[in-house]
Amino acid sequence: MAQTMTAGSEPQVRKAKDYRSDLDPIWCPGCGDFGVLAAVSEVFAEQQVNPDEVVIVSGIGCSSRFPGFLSCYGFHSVHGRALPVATGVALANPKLKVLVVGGDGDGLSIGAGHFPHAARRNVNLTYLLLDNEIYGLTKGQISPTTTDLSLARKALSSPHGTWEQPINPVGLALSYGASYVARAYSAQRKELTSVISRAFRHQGFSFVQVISPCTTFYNSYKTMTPRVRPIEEDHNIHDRNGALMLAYDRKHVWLGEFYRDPDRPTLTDQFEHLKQLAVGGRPATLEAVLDRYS
Amino acid sequence: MAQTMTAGSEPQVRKAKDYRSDLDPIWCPGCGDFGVLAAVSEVFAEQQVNPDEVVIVSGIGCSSRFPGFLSCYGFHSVHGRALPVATGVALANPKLKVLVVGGDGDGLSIGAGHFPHAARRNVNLTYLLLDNEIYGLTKGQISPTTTDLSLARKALSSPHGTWEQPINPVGLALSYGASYVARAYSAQRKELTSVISRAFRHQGFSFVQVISPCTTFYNSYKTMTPRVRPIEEDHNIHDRNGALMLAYDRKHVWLGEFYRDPDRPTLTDQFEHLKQLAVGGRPATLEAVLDRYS
Amino acid sequence: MSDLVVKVGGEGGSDSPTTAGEFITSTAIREGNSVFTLRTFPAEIKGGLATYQVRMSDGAVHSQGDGPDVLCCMNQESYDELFRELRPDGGVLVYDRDSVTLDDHLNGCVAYGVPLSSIAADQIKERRTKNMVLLGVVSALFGLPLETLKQCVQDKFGKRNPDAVALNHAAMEAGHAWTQDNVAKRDSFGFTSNPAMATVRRIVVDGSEAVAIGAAAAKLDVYAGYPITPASDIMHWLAQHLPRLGGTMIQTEDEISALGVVLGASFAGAKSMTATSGPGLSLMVEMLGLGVMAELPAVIVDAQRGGPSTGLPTKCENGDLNLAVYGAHGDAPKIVLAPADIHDCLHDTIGAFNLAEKYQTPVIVLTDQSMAMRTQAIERPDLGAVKLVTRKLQKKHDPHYKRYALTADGISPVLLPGSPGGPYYTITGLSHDEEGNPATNDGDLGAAMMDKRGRKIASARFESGWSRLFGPERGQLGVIGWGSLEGALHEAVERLNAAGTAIRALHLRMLSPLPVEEIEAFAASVDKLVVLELNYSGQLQRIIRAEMDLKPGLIRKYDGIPFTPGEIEAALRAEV
Amino acid sequence: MSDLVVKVGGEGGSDSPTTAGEFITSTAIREGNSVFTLRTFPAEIKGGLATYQVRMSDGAVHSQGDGPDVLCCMNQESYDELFRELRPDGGVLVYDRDSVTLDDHLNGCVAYGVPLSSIAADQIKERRTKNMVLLGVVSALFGLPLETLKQCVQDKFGKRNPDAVALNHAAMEAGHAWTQDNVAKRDSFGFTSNPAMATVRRIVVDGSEAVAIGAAAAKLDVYAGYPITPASDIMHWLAQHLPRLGGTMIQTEDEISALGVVLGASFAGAKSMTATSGPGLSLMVEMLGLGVMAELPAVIVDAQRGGPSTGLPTKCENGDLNLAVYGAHGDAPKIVLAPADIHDCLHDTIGAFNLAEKYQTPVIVLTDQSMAMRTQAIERPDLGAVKLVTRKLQKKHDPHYKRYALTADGISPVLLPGSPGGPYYTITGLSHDEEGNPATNDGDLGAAMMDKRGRKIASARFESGWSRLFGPERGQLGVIGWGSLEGALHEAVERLNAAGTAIRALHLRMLSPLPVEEIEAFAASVDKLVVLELNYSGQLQRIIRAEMDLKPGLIRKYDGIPFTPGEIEAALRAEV
Ligand SMILES: Cc1ncc(C[n+]2csc(CCOP(=O)(O)OP(=O)(O)O)c2C)c(N)n1
Ligand SMILES: Cc1ncc(C[n+]2csc(CCOP(=O)(O)OP(=O)(O)O)c2C)c(N)n1
Ligand code: SF4
Ligand code: SF4
Ligand SMILES: [Mg+2]
Ligand SMILES: [Mg+2]
Repeated sequence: MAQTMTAGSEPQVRKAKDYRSDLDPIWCPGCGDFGVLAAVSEVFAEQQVNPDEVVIVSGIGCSSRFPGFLSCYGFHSVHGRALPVATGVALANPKLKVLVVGGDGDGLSIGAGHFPHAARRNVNLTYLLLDNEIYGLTKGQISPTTTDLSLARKALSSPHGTWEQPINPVGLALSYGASYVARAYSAQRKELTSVISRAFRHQGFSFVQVISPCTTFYNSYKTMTPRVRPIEEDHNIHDRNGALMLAYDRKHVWLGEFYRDPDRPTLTDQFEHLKQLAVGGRPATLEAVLDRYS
Repeated sequence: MAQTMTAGSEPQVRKAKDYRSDLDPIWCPGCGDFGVLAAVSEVFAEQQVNPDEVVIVSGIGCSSRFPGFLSCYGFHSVHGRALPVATGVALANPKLKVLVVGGDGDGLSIGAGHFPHAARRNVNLTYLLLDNEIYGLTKGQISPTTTDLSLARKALSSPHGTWEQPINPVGLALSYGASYVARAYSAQRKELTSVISRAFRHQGFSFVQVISPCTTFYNSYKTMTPRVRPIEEDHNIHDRNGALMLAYDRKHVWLGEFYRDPDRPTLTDQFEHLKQLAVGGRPATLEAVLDRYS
Repeated sequence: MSDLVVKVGGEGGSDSPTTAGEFITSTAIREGNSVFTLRTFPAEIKGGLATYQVRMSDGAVHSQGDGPDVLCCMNQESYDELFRELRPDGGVLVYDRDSVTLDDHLNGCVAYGVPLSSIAADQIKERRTKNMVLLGVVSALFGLPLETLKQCVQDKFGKRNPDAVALNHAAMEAGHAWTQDNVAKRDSFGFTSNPAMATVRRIVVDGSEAVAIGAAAAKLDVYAGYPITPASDIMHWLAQHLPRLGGTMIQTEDEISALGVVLGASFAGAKSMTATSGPGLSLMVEMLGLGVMAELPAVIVDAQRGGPSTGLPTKCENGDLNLAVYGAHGDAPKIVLAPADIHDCLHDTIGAFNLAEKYQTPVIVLTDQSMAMRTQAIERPDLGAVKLVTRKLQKKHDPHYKRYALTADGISPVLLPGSPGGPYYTITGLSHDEEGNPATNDGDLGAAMMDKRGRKIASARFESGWSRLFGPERGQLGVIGWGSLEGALHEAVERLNAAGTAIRALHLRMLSPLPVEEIEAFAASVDKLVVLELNYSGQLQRIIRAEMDLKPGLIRKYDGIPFTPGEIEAALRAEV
Repeated sequence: MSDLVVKVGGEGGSDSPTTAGEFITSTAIREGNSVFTLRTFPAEIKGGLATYQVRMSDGAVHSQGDGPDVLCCMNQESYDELFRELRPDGGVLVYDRDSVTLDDHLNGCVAYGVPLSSIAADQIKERRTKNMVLLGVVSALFGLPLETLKQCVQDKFGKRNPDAVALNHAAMEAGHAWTQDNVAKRDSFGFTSNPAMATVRRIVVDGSEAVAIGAAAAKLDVYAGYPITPASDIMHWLAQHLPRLGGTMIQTEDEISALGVVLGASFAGAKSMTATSGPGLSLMVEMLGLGVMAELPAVIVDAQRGGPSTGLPTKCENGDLNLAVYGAHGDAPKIVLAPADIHDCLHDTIGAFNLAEKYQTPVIVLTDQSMAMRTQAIERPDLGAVKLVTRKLQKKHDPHYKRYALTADGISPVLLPGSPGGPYYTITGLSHDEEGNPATNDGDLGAAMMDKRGRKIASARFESGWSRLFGPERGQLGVIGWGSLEGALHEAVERLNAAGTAIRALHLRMLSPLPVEEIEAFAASVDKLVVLELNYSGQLQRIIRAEMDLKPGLIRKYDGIPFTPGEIEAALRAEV
């Protein structure tokens, strides 16, 4: 998708479609991921993001094909490892804005060990977990978020059903200490766009669970739509315990912003601080360090 | 530690020391893990556990040397993988009682991806996480549970301190859907023994965070003792959200039982059920299955 | 002897060429033909170009054949992409004249344009039956019995969906009638039934089903796996059937966990297995080393696809041999097998369990994408005759028992956890003494244990039945092959020998330990030696060179597509 | 030329033999000696047998030497375990007569019993100064200057803890005085200073520090690692110093994450590195394949220990070569280096970064436990003279730019993320086209990309300076070695040539790609060829056999303990 924005002759105002690459998404008709792609392009346009400075990192899955469909830099890595790779990008060049996109299998199954650590380190990135409650790319096996048993029974790997208790991604993000936590639904484009926009502006680790149904293997639009509900206005967004209770509420699937801590230092802050602290005014040199070994 | 209990001539009543092997623990003097070893032997004696039927599984770390010090079957596997291995043992032979012992690095760092899944599947095993907030065996680097910054600064890998937010193992276990969750302290042997005893009797995935200080690299006895406090009598042990609030309480480190759900079916139940269901009265044979392919 | 290769191409999806190919295949099988199929998939979940090639013969077939005799194009893309594969000397093109515009140059092929789309849309009122219309056309043109085709449709959908059956039957009949009415046959291809063969007891399975059935026949207790193309279908089969047969299948959170579960289950005495593809095998490497060190039986199936990294996930390569043989830090010898066809997929899986138990070791079984997704009719296995091996057990209580006793053959009896009275032991990935206790300060003992494991695995090279020979007693050229290319190699060797060139082939199905004595004997029977492989670096060739005093040449292919017999024939001809 | 090997053994812990050994080492270095040390560790964190061997010479030393000339036993266990190592022809035993009971048979050794424990307890009133008392004794017996010893102690503890300095000085003096008063020297060993050498600018570092310093000299930006013995010390050094030098060190949650961070950082343009040992390398295998496929520069240091599995974590083996070369499913050629001594650890790490950048590839650097934990005085690097290579960059905006352009040498210029105006691209582990877009249906393109990566790596074999030759122009025997055994090999070759046997040695530090032309030339200069390795299966020997028309023999050792020169000498003698 080598789309060029000729240097020096960029359009004055970039539109959402200017952020799309030449590559056509390989997704099935109706796939929820189209909505997310549209929302992200809109957010980029709204914030007039400079594509030079954006890196999108993903793992493997239908949703993980995301980076190639946008016109900025991207790294489509291996299954489950988007967060470590993205952490490396963020550490190497703090000027880059890092967006991570991946599936529920990618992030909560094979990648489950990285999520807590990226969150508690407050790596400066936005993580969109495109949750379709199924493994799309490998043709529909159950995933750690699969909840609807009647759908699960149709999955090739669980013809007799499953008793495994599903994971609540928002609950986990909160337990892990993510500094921004939200949930959105690809069927509600306006709210989705607004949540992603705020997540992308957040300094630190921002997490958005995007309910993004797989129309081919686990079409949950019908069952999901009546369950979702916007978080009430009076929810205190700085109260992590309150957010946890909302996440674990059994009646509704709440949509919107659960939690935000804008003040927590990011991993980048920490390392920049260390560099300052270590230098302590005078520039350190390797020669000076070697003197100790002489 | 090939300690034999001559078949047919076992002692009528097994004492705690009968459960110890000939191998001397390699732990440093004062290491918290000694207390856990003593407590487990006492629990075995109290419950008159048949050592033939016990398998202890561990990963790698000081704490993971645990299995060899007891006189029953054991599998000292690789770093971070105790839970998958233990799941295999539990699935292969549901008659075996499976105990998993490991460190905070083993279980929450490299093994962090397995914990949620063993918990939500409700694998029939007891998991003792010996939390010393440090990597003992590799000589004291910070771990995901390291909280005390002044101690962390002494660690070789964090001489300038760390800003990473520590993980709360009890909070995680609850978020993951563990059906039994408790916390104990190796300095309080009686309470420790009683908690492990109840965990070991629980059907399903029982999790105990045992605060077990490393006297060599992160001696937290002094700072920990004033912070711990037994959970109040009126705590409702069946209320998961209440347990979460207790876990995330910032004032105290609460000790005791946080949560118990004795009724949730275990992974073994599920698979035994599947076998019954699939057989549906008549024994299934491979010949009958092959008929479909003829 | 009839021998007909038909290829169908079109858009992956509901009127898919795959379904058409499958019905041609099952019809040919019922008519007593041997078949060999080859499928390709688009990267897209829906849409994109999908193809299904089937070779049918009333005699034996070993490979997919060379280019198709008959090419059926259901849309423009399939014509654009596939036409160059059609055999130039009078091949037949069948195409949907509603959607395909032909080039000017037909290269002497016979082309039949049929309004597939409009028949489906106008007569049947269901666009998605286009593939069924095509089946009717194929039936009319080449004599594939329409009744059998219809019966196959009936058997597939009948119970669940009688309406679909009626619709599909009508579409087939419409295609058949249109062809009889409008097409004058101008080619010489035809299908022949083989009634004798039709009575032999066969099962129709793909390589994934064959592996799963083999595992079930070996009395698999615990399967643990993580989905990955092209291995997932093994898991799907077991999810469906294993509980009925008393076993347990668990989908784990990743491949590390899958092999962890397998090793834990094996420790507790179960027969256990996992299946994956390259990326998963890469992740399992540390666990593999543990399995070797702790001497635990385990079967790991690797359905190879194109590498490295995510590579070519829907294509075929035999490039994971190095990782299977050398994977794990330190020296960790294990057994590596490679079935060569669908029949092997079933029987070699049984063999893998037997070797794992006998030698107390992880056994890696290398299949590949082409076998995993290829349907074939194979002899129905005689389950009563299957011989199963169980690991050497310590059954009686013996106070002097040692889990890792240093025996002459390197195999130490196992006291299973749960055995009364012990002596209890803990196994470990650390270097250990005979009882299993860590012995990390005793280097001599560590070396003795390394020797034990080494000689144990090395002795497995004398197991018989893990290779096949083709061709005359002596050859100008000897070819050593492995993996799914055997059929094409076999056919090429037959053709060359028929043409007067003496060529022998040795096809190996056990690659570690390497059967050096057998290879030596083979090498002695030929003037020149070459290894044939479906990978870039010649992985088996390198291993043979490393272990033996032989310097065979190399013929390789690494574009993700299996060898055709013609390609091998040409390459071998160039060697003599 | 003086040449003295002293070994100290005792209980690991606060009065540790390790500290004593370290002070002997630093004193010898200050006195202008060359040193070569060897340490062993108990499995226990505290307690257990620890040993420290140091060889000192006013000339050059290449290895730890054969058995010790002087053995100092601080407790009974050390005497029981180590006495058999003492050279039988007049070796010297120094022992704590308060705690060690001698056997009847001293095998002609000279034994000096000293009341180490009671001097420490009674005179110094601090039991833990026993090791310092021992230093005084050694000083008095063998002429190691007491003042320099004291100065070393002063420099180590002075700033932080003047009381400790006073106490330790007192203990040393007490030991020295007791020996002068009570011992009549009956042996001929002695230490000689080399004032000329003492003025050369040297740094005293172990292999871990050398690697870390090398990385810093190469301008490492991002280090990510997970603790593991014996690699952690690299991370510890960088944790301390890297921020001061403008870089970032992060301790990740596991090794997969560590290499993930490294590849992500590299993509963003950083020089990045991780260090691990065997189990960690096993876990990194999938990520390694991604690095190769995506063509990302990265340095992966593997401080090898005894394998397989958890194996012998505190012992030495060079057994991870197979995994380094063949690790990853599919064919994933990369560069593999192996420094042979502490000097190399520093300079070859710089070289690793240069090769990684130049060839846009992961480079694996195989060090080992013996080097990681061995202190040596090496020439202070001239940082101004260090030459650094940066990956070929696309600097100007070019609308036709392609990230994976199929160039003749296989190296495609890199446009770094952040570059204005693109052309933007996404890299992937899938088989891709020149722009980086997935191209999973195009097998020919996949093969072309495989060729590109293959020829790129293969061309690195012509890089110079990655081997060393010893011995005469022609040899009856040629030895090829790799890894930390070079010093012992060098010494053995010198001895044998001195004894009239013509032996040449080629020590390789680049193992992949294999410098085949260089090895061929070497092979042509000798009558017979043998490979010398510290592993079970002869991993380099197998690779040479696989890639070349050579059939070298094999000399190997796999008990966790490095070769001594004497062992190699004997083995080589048996070959000629
Ligand atoms: C190591 C490894 N294991 C397995 C796979 C196969 N695989 C590809 S995508 C995927 C899961 C896809 O599910 P999810 O992450 O939820 O993404 P979705 O396709 O649903 O968007 C799996 C198992 C792989 N590519 N690599
Ligand atoms: C794959 C792998 N990586 C790293 C190591 C090194 N290692 C051994 S134990 C350990 C951590 C120990 O910490 P913890 O699990 O908390 O146990 P503790 O020693 O504190 O009881 C590490 C990193 C290893 N053995 N294997
Ligand atoms: S399979 Fe499901 S998740 Fe994948 S592209 Fe299709 S609809 Fe989307
Ligand atoms: S290092 Fe710490 S955790 Fe390990 S044995 Fe010693 S005190 Fe215990
Ligand atoms: Mg998904
Ligand atoms: Mg710990």
